Amino acid sequence: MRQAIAEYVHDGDSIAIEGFTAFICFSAAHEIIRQRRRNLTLCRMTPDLIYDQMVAAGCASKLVFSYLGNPGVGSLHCIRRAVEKNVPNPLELEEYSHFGMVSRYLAGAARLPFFPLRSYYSADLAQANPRIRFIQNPYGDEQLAAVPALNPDVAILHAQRCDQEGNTQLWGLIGMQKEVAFAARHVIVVVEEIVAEEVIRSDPNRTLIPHMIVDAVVHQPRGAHPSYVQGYYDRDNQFYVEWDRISRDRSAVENWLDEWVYSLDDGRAYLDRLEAGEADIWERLAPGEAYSQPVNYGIYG
Amino acid sequence: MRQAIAEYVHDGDSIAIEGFTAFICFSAAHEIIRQRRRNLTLCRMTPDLIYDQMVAAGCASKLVFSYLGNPGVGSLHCIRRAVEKNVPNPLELEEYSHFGMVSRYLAGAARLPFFPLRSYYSADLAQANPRIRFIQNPYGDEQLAAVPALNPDVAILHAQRCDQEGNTQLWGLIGMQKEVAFAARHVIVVVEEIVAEEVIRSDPNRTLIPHMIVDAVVHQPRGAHPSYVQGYYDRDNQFYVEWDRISRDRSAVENWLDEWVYSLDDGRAYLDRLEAGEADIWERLAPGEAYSQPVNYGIYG
Amino acid sequence: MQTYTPSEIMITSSARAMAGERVVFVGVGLPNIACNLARRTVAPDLELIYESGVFGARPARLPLSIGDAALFSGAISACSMADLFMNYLQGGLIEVAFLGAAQIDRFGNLNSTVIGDYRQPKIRLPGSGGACEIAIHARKILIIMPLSKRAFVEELDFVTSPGHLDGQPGARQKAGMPGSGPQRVITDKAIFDFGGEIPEMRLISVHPGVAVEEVQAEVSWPLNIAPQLAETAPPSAEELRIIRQHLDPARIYRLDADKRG
Amino acid sequence: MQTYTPSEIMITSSARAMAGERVVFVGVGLPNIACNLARRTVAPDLELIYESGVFGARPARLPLSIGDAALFSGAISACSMADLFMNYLQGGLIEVAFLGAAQIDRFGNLNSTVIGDYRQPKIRLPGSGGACEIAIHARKILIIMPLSKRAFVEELDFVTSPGHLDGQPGARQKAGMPGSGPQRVITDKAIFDFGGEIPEMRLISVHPGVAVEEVQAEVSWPLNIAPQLAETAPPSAEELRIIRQHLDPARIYRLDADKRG
Repeated sequence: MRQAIAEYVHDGDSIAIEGFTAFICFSAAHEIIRQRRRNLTLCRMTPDLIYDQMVAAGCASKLVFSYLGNPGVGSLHCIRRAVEKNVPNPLELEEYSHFGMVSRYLAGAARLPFFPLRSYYSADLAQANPRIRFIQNPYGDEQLAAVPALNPDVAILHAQRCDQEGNTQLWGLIGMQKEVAFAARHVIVVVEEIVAEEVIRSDPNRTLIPHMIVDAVVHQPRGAHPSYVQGYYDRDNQFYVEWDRISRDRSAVENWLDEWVYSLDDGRAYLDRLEAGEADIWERLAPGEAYSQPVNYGIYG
Repeated sequence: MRQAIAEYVHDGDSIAIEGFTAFICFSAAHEIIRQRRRNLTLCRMTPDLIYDQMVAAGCASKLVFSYLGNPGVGSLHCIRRAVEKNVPNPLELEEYSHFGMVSRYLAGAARLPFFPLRSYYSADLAQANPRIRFIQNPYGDEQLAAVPALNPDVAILHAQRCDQEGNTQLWGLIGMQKEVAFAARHVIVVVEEIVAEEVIRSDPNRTLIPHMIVDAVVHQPRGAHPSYVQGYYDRDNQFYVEWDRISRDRSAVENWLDEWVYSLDDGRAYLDRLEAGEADIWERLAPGEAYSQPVNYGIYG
Repeated sequence: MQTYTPSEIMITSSARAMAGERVVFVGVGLPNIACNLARRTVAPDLELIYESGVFGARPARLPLSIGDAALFSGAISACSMADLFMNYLQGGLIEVAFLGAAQIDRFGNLNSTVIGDYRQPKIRLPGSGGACEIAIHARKILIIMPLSKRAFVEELDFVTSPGHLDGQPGARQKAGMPGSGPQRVITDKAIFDFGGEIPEMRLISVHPGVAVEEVQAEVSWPLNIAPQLAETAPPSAEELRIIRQHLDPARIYRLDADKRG
Repeated sequence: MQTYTPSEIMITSSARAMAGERVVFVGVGLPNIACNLARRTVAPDLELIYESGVFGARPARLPLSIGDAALFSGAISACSMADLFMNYLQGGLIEVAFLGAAQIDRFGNLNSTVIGDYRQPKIRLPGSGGACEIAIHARKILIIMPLSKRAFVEELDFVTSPGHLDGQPGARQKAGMPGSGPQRVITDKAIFDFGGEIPEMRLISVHPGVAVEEVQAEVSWPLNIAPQLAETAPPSAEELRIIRQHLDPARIYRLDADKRG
């Protein structure tokens, strides 16, 4: 992870660590904080705790997003402090709806300059964000909204498994992971398991991110904690609730960052610290087993 | 099948029996021929043998397509006779490229009036087909092509399995089955197996066609013969080659239609006849077993 | 008659408003409980779709968020968010959806973006998420919000989700919106529809024990009151049993709502 | 030196033109064999992508069509055709692709749609399929066609797949096409590039035993001949061994092509 971040994430880059509620790669965010990147444009539909932490750490100068919340809990206090009070630094906002962000990633993946959608009629978002435009339907007299392609410099995507080459499979809440990967200039895939190519080949329809767009593969089990990975671990909701408390107070946030990010070497040290605080944390978050029924692809030849 | 076709396919309708090389629902086409539907607009990226037969039977007045060929074999002689010689009746052509047809289905599924693509620059297709238009990129000075949404009256889609409600899973060459289903006003799903809901629930990411858009479920094992269904049977390439011979001669085609369609009651009779001619046909086309490795969705709660 | 909390009557009123519906777009919290109640009572075929891309969920616990892992394990279908927004929502498959907001005006327009100026906000709220397109595309919108003068305002600070716009009949269609907009506003004190001559919020029902004046006190504009103002039917014993025993036994959402309400 | 057939030298010439390439968009027949040969010789990292949505295929037999079931079982990835055309092809991931056609002009524009008038064709050909966008988006195009005066024409009856348009340098970029267009035309008698002052077909190599006059006899315009005209290196023993023993032992495609050539 250290090497992948050092190589691909530079000051001033636009990055997307995506994953809607699930697959949120906190271990990559912590490494970026540790490497003290600055002036990043952070793209994410739901900034969630991960960008709240990065904004608090001073990594970001801009946020491109569609929903600012701690899902199921409340506000993102660090981002609100930046927006409402310029603390620790001013934060520019570029705001869309979810469908707008989805459309931006779709356009980015397909190398279309824009994507059309039926939205923003009479809503103030199009006034607030001049990058939302309107186009004429060439087959009728109505207007459609358009949003521009989003092609982040780097996408960091967490998943269940890939092979050595980076052919990546994920299941559960697949969200926009595929489109974000195709849209980005560089892709870092972080996985729970690196598996044999034969595992990938046994189910080619599940391969959502192909190796030819993957620049780096990082094996970082539990690297999405406190978010979840379907079939591997549950969301650590205690932390989501605790962050609501921590994040209200700037110095508490700074202490937290010292304790859980700056003073630790890497993702392994983070897990050690977690386990030192709660020996049975992985039992608490263990999901049990519910396996898909296999399908037959057949042998032809 | 008889009831589904009688209820949903009417003279003058536009229909899409899709499936790229795989999942081509010949049993539905034969039922439509048997019910002597007329003036249909037949939509398919690759008309293949299935529309060659329907055109020969006089069901169609128009073809919406992107590639006219017997894949890996040669020409579609019946369609060529209709286009070149108006036999058995004139056939209007509305022609796109594959990407154009894909884009039309995407727009249809998303209820967008059109879909933008980077294509048709300096190609004659845009002159030949005035429904291909050009639009201005609202973020730059380039032009993009646009194709209009395609929303067939009826889509007939073959798949491996669904549950009683019509929640449908498919794997292998998934092509455009999902988009066509969402684009159509009515959807008939034809499957190899109707399985318990629990089978579907064991792997929700594989459900591509949801029950709420399915109007009729038909259980018609081997109903895609002579095309193939991944993991169930192989393409009957002998027939693809034989059709090249039959279809060159109009009366041979009429005899074939009499023998294999009009004189038979239904898809079961077709299989009986196939098996009478070649007892071990299903052994010849049997694919063997190559199962996907199961994935764990976990139990949360 | 059993006693019940304000959030419980919001839940039962919302559930009843879904009688006969088949496809609902749902978030967590009260709407989720209301939908599950509707499925067990007035809308047995009701299908819950979450914007995280899942339907036919059979969660073994009350979901903590709309992306909860429990919604995916054992669901009927889990698709990408592109499919969800393009093919389900914009595709017109969503019959009814719930929205809430920080502010609402008399025409059912909603603000969940900022209090104050957009560039220099007093309070930065979450923003649209899926709300803007849900408001545009779902065939019917049900709004659940506790009644309060701070929320029921003359003019929104920001229009996040369009309702009936300026209240001109046909304004939504003219603007190109496929859905028919807000149908009900369900609060902890009363219920409103938009069924008058113009699509303006209209008081149709007050909850038992609530006076019209109490409602007016929490609304910034002069109330439009339906000719036949009703009293909301209270939660039935059966509804309360389902909510309390099955849908929210730990009182996660009801407690929360009651504190706010 | 071993004897070889015209289709075999087309295969080996095509394979060699792919030295060092990584991602090729491929159809069935000769291009498929050429790509598999390239992977075993000059392009070990070559990834074959089929428009049916599959890559990393490991077919247990020679595929009968680009949608053959054998391509899917055991492949690395199988995606929808929307993903294939939008994200792989239009997305710019395809480095090299093969095309053929019924007619080609001197600028590498291709016709696979009709002979005669579009509305009243003498011969109705298959049409574009994926060819139009492959020609626009793949970074490089290799064309495989047997040489014949009927095919190498002054003017196309229909432009299905744009090549170098009217031959003006920069015409493709001006028209908005991301790919650099045709790089080679590989025939059964000779090889052409487009490397002269203008992107016009230029004879760079004749196959062993073929005279320039024989080439000119099958081309409708006066040949542009490269200053250093080479003789095509014949298939090596190792290349022939791989083709004959591994890639097409049943001579399915070589026979067919030889009959046509």
